[in-house]
Amino acid sequence: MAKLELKNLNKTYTPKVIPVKDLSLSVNDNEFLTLLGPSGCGKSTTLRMIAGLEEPTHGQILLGSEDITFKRPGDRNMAMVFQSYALYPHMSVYENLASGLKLKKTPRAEIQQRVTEVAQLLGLEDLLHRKPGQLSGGQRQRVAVGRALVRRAQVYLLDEPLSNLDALLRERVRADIKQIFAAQKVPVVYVTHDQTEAMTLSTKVAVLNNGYVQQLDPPERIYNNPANLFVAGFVGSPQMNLLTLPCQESYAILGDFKVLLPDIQTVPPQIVLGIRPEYVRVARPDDTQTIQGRVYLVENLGMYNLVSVRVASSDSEPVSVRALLPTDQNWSDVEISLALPPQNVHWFDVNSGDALRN
Amino acid sequence: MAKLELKNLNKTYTPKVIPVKDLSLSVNDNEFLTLLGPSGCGKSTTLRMIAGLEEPTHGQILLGSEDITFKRPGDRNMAMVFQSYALYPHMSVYENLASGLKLKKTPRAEIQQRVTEVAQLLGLEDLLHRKPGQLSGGQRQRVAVGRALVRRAQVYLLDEPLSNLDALLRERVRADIKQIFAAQKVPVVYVTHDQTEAMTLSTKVAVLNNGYVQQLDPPERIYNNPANLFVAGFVGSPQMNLLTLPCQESYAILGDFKVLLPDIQTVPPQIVLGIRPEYVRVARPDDTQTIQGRVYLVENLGMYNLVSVRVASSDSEPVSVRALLPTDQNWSDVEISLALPPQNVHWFDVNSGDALRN
Amino acid sequence: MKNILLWGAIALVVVFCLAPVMWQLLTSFKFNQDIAAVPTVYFPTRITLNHYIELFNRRPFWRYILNSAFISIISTTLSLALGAPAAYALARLRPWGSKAILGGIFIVTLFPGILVFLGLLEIIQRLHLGNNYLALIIPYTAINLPLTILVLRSFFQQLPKDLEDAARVDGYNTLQMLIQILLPMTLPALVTTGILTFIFAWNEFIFALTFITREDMKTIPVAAAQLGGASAFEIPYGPLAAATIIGTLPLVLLVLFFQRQIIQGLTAGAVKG
Amino acid sequence: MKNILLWGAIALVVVFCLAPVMWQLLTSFKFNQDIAAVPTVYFPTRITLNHYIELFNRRPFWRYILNSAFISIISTTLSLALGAPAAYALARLRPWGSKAILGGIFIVTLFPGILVFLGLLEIIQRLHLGNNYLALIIPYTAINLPLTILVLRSFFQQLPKDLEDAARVDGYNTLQMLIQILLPMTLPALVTTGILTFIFAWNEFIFALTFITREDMKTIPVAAAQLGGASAFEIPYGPLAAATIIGTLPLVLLVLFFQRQIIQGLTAGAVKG
Repeated sequence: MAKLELKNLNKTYTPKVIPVKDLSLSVNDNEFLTLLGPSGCGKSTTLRMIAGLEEPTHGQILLGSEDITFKRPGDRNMAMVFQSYALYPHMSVYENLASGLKLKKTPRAEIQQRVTEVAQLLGLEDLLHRKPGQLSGGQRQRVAVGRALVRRAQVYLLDEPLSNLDALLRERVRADIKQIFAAQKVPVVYVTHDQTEAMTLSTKVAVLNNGYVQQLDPPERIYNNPANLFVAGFVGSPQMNLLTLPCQESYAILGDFKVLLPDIQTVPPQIVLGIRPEYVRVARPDDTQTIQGRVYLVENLGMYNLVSVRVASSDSEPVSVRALLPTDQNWSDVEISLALPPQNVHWFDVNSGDALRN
Repeated sequence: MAKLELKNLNKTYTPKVIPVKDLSLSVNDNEFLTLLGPSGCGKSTTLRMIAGLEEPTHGQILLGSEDITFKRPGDRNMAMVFQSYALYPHMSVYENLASGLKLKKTPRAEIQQRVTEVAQLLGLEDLLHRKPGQLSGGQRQRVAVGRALVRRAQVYLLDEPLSNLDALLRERVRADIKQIFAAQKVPVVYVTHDQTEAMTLSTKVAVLNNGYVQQLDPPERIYNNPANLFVAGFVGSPQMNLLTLPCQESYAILGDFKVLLPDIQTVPPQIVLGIRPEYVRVARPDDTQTIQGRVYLVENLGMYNLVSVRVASSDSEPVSVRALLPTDQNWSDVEISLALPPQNVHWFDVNSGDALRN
Repeated sequence: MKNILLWGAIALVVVFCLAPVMWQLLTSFKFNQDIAAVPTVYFPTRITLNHYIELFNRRPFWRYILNSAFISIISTTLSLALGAPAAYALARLRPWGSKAILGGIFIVTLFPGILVFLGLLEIIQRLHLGNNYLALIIPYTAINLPLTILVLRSFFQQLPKDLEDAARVDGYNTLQMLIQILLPMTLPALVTTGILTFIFAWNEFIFALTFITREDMKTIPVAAAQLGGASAFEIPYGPLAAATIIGTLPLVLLVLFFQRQIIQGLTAGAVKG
Repeated sequence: MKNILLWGAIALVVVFCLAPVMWQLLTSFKFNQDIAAVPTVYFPTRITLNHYIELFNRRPFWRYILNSAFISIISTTLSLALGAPAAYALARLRPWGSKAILGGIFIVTLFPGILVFLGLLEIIQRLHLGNNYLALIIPYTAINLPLTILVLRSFFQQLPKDLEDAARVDGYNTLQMLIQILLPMTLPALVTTGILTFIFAWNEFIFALTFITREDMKTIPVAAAQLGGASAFEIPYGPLAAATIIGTLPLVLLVLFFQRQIIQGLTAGAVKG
């Protein structure tokens, strides 16, 4: 059991293609770290460097106190689950599970015992003699997880293992994966572009963009205290309202309304206001910070309606705000007054995109 | 402008492969009908029959009062957006948009004017001379929508047009599509496996499974009054709790607790209880219908925690219930008391799966 | 280390393949003394164009080139025109018998050309097709059809079905669809298989030698091989090499001209919507 | 209507391809009188095995078959052993020069075999390789390498890269990975290209005719074509047809034996994880 540490990792293919620029983080035993980001953010490259499938251009990878930066993948005692599952198509499920152990010259009886154990855990007992081609998507996914588990690795790496499953199955497998890997008590690194997976599974999320870590925090902090515009916009569904507004004295001008700026030293000419749709609510008489506008689009999300409101403005360019409102009322084309609770409003610098904290 | 009607459609490939068994529905002007279902439910085959790309084995397709069942696709004046976009790779965006009009011998000036109009609406003005290969996924999607719009068709057909976009883009394009097609004021038929798309876009949803319509209703009713177990389980995220419980007199037995059955004539030996996680809440003193249990899994969804609770039971087989609870408290491993508000509980017949209504 | 090994393998293979070609090219520019010299002169220090000039002076070499071109073009066109619809049918209709038909086509490629050829010889004689271009065009087409069908079929299978559906919804009829939508996308595959057929027809020797005896109807390979002429014991290496190069030049030009299509055709899955 | 047209096209092509083959098969069982009969007897009413019996009695036909088999097997093995690593390198390493190398390989296929052959003849003579199996094995290998590389490369490109990564994480070293993971998946492609090479080597005529003159080293096509023997004016159609059928039979058996792999190899994208 050991701690996995990445120090200033960089991967440069050509001077123009640098998927990972400078990345440092660490994962302890019992920690489930998710690398979250859009395609091309460097998350998969990072995972492949940890696995040893790519060599970093600069930087170090440490496991415990050992430098494993240039160790061969087979010697790292890490197990990986691939997005495509990458099951060996000509081997039965049993052989797929056993292949890694056989190579390590594990005694035959132990292989059998460990495979049986994992097969029981994942409900694969009846499939052991099938070929991967005869399995459904969900079953293949379990075999892929099983092939990793049977290795009893020091670190588990998972590369978007849920992306080929349909929505309902994904919800169920997500819960299973969380429980299974929590029981392993070793570092787990998980790669995904799906913010829901990242939020639900992880003890720690690293949001990546453009080769850099944008924020490394537990999921609650990622959601409630996004470090910058990118994180704020990427995490959360429906997406956070992000409005670029002009400032006047200590107010930001939102249509015909004013929103009090936080306590910052110099008031910039422009500022970005962020508020999640679920915190925008119909104004009550005692609300201080309210805006008015007309609903132009209602999207039924079942639990809520996602209501898009065009804020009343004497200005030429209209601003629109989205709010999650209850479904017990018909909102279409209604004139509405919304409250923006100050404690839920985030402020970001227009140029750097960084969150402004008072 | 006309009404599209399907009457007892059936498509039989072989006696064992019958993707569409018996399907009747109608779509009026200004209606946005979504065919929603898992893969293999017959939704795409239905759409292809409407477009004329497949011929039904039995049944009729009417447009207005005209029987178009065996009309050639090109003569139906319908426009279709394909999942893969299906843009002609060797033609520029302009030529892609214009191709349908050219075939109809539309005057050149009119083609130019209509293409320009659509390009403006979709923000494609600067891309007209590019080839599809040089466009991003989102741009291709817009060209595909544009190619349909430029036709000014009598019916628009859309086959999972959002499935190749990433999550954030999908949210935005979804809103655009809703507004654009609402402005066309003609019947729109949309196919998807994503229940969020179906809920947000449609005025009417047809949930399909196994070649039959399971429920045909507005989104609110689909969500709040699912007609059967399949619809209840398929629509809504997180998925509805569906628990098969034994009955005793007028109660269903949930672990060590009793839930009052609805007013049905004969009490069956078993019954399925359904309740959406968002309606399960922490019990208040005045709640009558409560259960107790221990939390074994907490999944952070940002806005909420999805908490899985193992209900206290003297029985061997534990029952688990999932609830959406606020994030302001740490729920892990807590002993908890939950309320199941009677007005939000659905009951289903164990054998037929149909909802029991009193 | 691994890369070095792999590159080594590539280099070996390339040399193995290219060596005879380079040898011919060098020989065609050598003086006769250098050709005959012992020890062998690998890279000549002085070059001459005499072999090429002789070729056109002594023989109607232009005529040979035209003959070859005519026969090759016609049989290429025929085998594409016959093979493409058959391949499309096999790829799209997926008939129950498609595997059987494929198998049959494959079996046909098994028969030794030289022996089937003797059967053909008989037919040619009965139909009095000797010294007729048809005597070459028909067998060349027949021999290339199986490969054409196999290659085009796998290309058609890669074309997304949605494109055809989109075209039909847009109002294209079958012919318009084939010509305006499918043909432009199939071009690389057609060009690639067409060029393979063309190369075969251009280079074929035995049929051309046997069925065509009139001097003014001979094709390049036959004409080149018969350069020896008067004395059978003294092989005219120089003119022979020059004829080889000239005979190959049109093919090289053809390939260079269509190189973009060929690379697309060779790179599977090049068609993206 | 459309279907009828397409099926018509397929039928036409099949007949066009199969007719000469069927003709040979029927002729090999006909009595000599029926073969010579005018008007032509298409379907014989009586059959004989005499032509086959004669073949083995008069000539060492078993020996020819063994010669052909030996040469074909060795050159097939060689071209796979050389071609597969090169194709793998081209497919996986995607070096900057890969297009250039592919182009070069393609250009090589342009050169007319018959003319390059004359260059080879010289080499063979200098190295005293006449009447040596190597004189056939080397050119057969060289001629088939380009196609082998092109076909295998496109197959390797289709193999999911993830499988190799998974194998490396599982602890396979490169050799184990190649043999235990990649080879079983590449089998269909290897078999298909191997069989194509084998067929070429088995059926090749000119090289075999020229480089091998010793009776006990001849290959099937040469032996069959030389059946005429004594009188050049009377073609022995019956024995010739019988020789054709016997010469082709091993290939047919080979294809039938490997048919599952061949169908997989011909059907692109057959490998699914």
